[in-house]
Amino acid sequence: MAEAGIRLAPVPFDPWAELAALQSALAPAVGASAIFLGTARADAADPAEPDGPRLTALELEHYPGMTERELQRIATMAAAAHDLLAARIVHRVGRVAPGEPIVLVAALATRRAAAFSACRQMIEALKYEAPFWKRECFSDGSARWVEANTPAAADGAAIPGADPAASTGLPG
Amino acid sequence: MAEAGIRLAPVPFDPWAELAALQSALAPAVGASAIFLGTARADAADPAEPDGPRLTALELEHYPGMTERELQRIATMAAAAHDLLAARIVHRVGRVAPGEPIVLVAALATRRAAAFSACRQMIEALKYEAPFWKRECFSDGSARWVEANTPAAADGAAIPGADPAASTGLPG
Amino acid sequence: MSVQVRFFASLRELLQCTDAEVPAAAVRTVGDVWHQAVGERAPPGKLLMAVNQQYAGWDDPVADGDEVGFFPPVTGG
Amino acid sequence: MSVQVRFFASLRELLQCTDAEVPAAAVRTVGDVWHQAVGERAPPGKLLMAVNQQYAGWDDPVADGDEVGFFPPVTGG
Repeated sequence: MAEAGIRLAPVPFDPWAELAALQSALAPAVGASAIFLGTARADAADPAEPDGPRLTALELEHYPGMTERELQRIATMAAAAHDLLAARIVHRVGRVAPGEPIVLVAALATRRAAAFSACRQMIEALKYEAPFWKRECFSDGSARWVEANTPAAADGAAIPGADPAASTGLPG
Repeated sequence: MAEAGIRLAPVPFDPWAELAALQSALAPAVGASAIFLGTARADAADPAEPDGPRLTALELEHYPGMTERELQRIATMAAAAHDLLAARIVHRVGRVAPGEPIVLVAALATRRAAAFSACRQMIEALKYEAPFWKRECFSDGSARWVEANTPAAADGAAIPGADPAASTGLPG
Repeated sequence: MSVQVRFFASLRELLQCTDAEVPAAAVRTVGDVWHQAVGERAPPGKLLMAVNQQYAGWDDPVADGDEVGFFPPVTGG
Repeated sequence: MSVQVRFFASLRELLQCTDAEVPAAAVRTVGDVWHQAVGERAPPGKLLMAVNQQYAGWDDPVADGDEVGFFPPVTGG
């Protein structure tokens, strides 16, 4: 039975230490590990004004209880669907500085196809289903909520049914 | 211009130290890092006999000069095609023990679709184009050459034109 | 005998609503909970909702003791 | 005035050939190099080849000073 572990990190975490521990615990059964690391970029507030205000921090809000439950569901489903040796998701909450990790997704398997597919499936599901919200804080003191994650299709991967809004039956 | 770095490692290497250095050098421009790590498994020589002889080592032969050239070509093409901030390939040569890393492929980009596509493209190209050959050594003293890598299609990803044999014009 | 209501992120700021409690007897569906908590204000175009921390829909039933969450599209990862 | 020939991995063991040198005047193509170095033995079904460390085909031209490599399908990664 695959280990499907998730964790919310209220302070900066070291993804490489996390991965080294996971990998060494499962070697030499593991043949292929696919890993995604999302990190905070110091983007300009307005891409058209590269010398304008820049991002100084992200504030990551979540839904305590539901967020952990969704992450666990995503990791468990990916581990089962792709016969993983281990699935791991770590996600920051709170205030994140540029350059710091936001999310780590790892899929450890015997073969590469399973590892890649599971890793991609987990990050796409997380982007559209896990209740996190990013607020961007800029160097001029302004702040704004990120309105939506980049659509999966425009981002190169169509994830059918990944948008829970499509099935809520909301009028209009 | 993206950094496209490759390296042959004659002794065990630490993929996490490698990645930590690469990531911190490029933060906070990087938003998405997709990573593949291939490691040696302690497989049974014969899957039908799980208690029979097991793999004790892999011997990795390469074509000095051509191997580096092919890896560099693969990393450079992926970095250009996906507008990466950095591409990195590290591959072991020589005798590899079960649990040890064989290959590390990393693609650092601003967004996840580019990182994933580039990472997958690099490992698939490497599997079918980079001149490495694996010899498996077993606990009963026997040894055999691995005959071919798992076909990309059977492994979940069709990589058109990835098989150089298809274009050699070899008779028969 | 009540239903807990929670709002998150930009929606909480938009509504200037803190978390609320509505009488269970007054609501049958998630939609009812919205209107009890928020008033006649129509929900924003893209609204997600959960009952007991699982995604739900506007017409899903709600019972005494349930927790209903309303929030904008998620933007983690 | 010669062409260097290199064999790798299982092919080297199969042929019991070490690296070789063939006279440039005797070869025009990669196929000629094979037969000069190996004799009449037909190449195995899946054979890869390179001229000056770049993938090449059986009928590609070969010139004095070139290096020609023959090897089985690659199995790295």
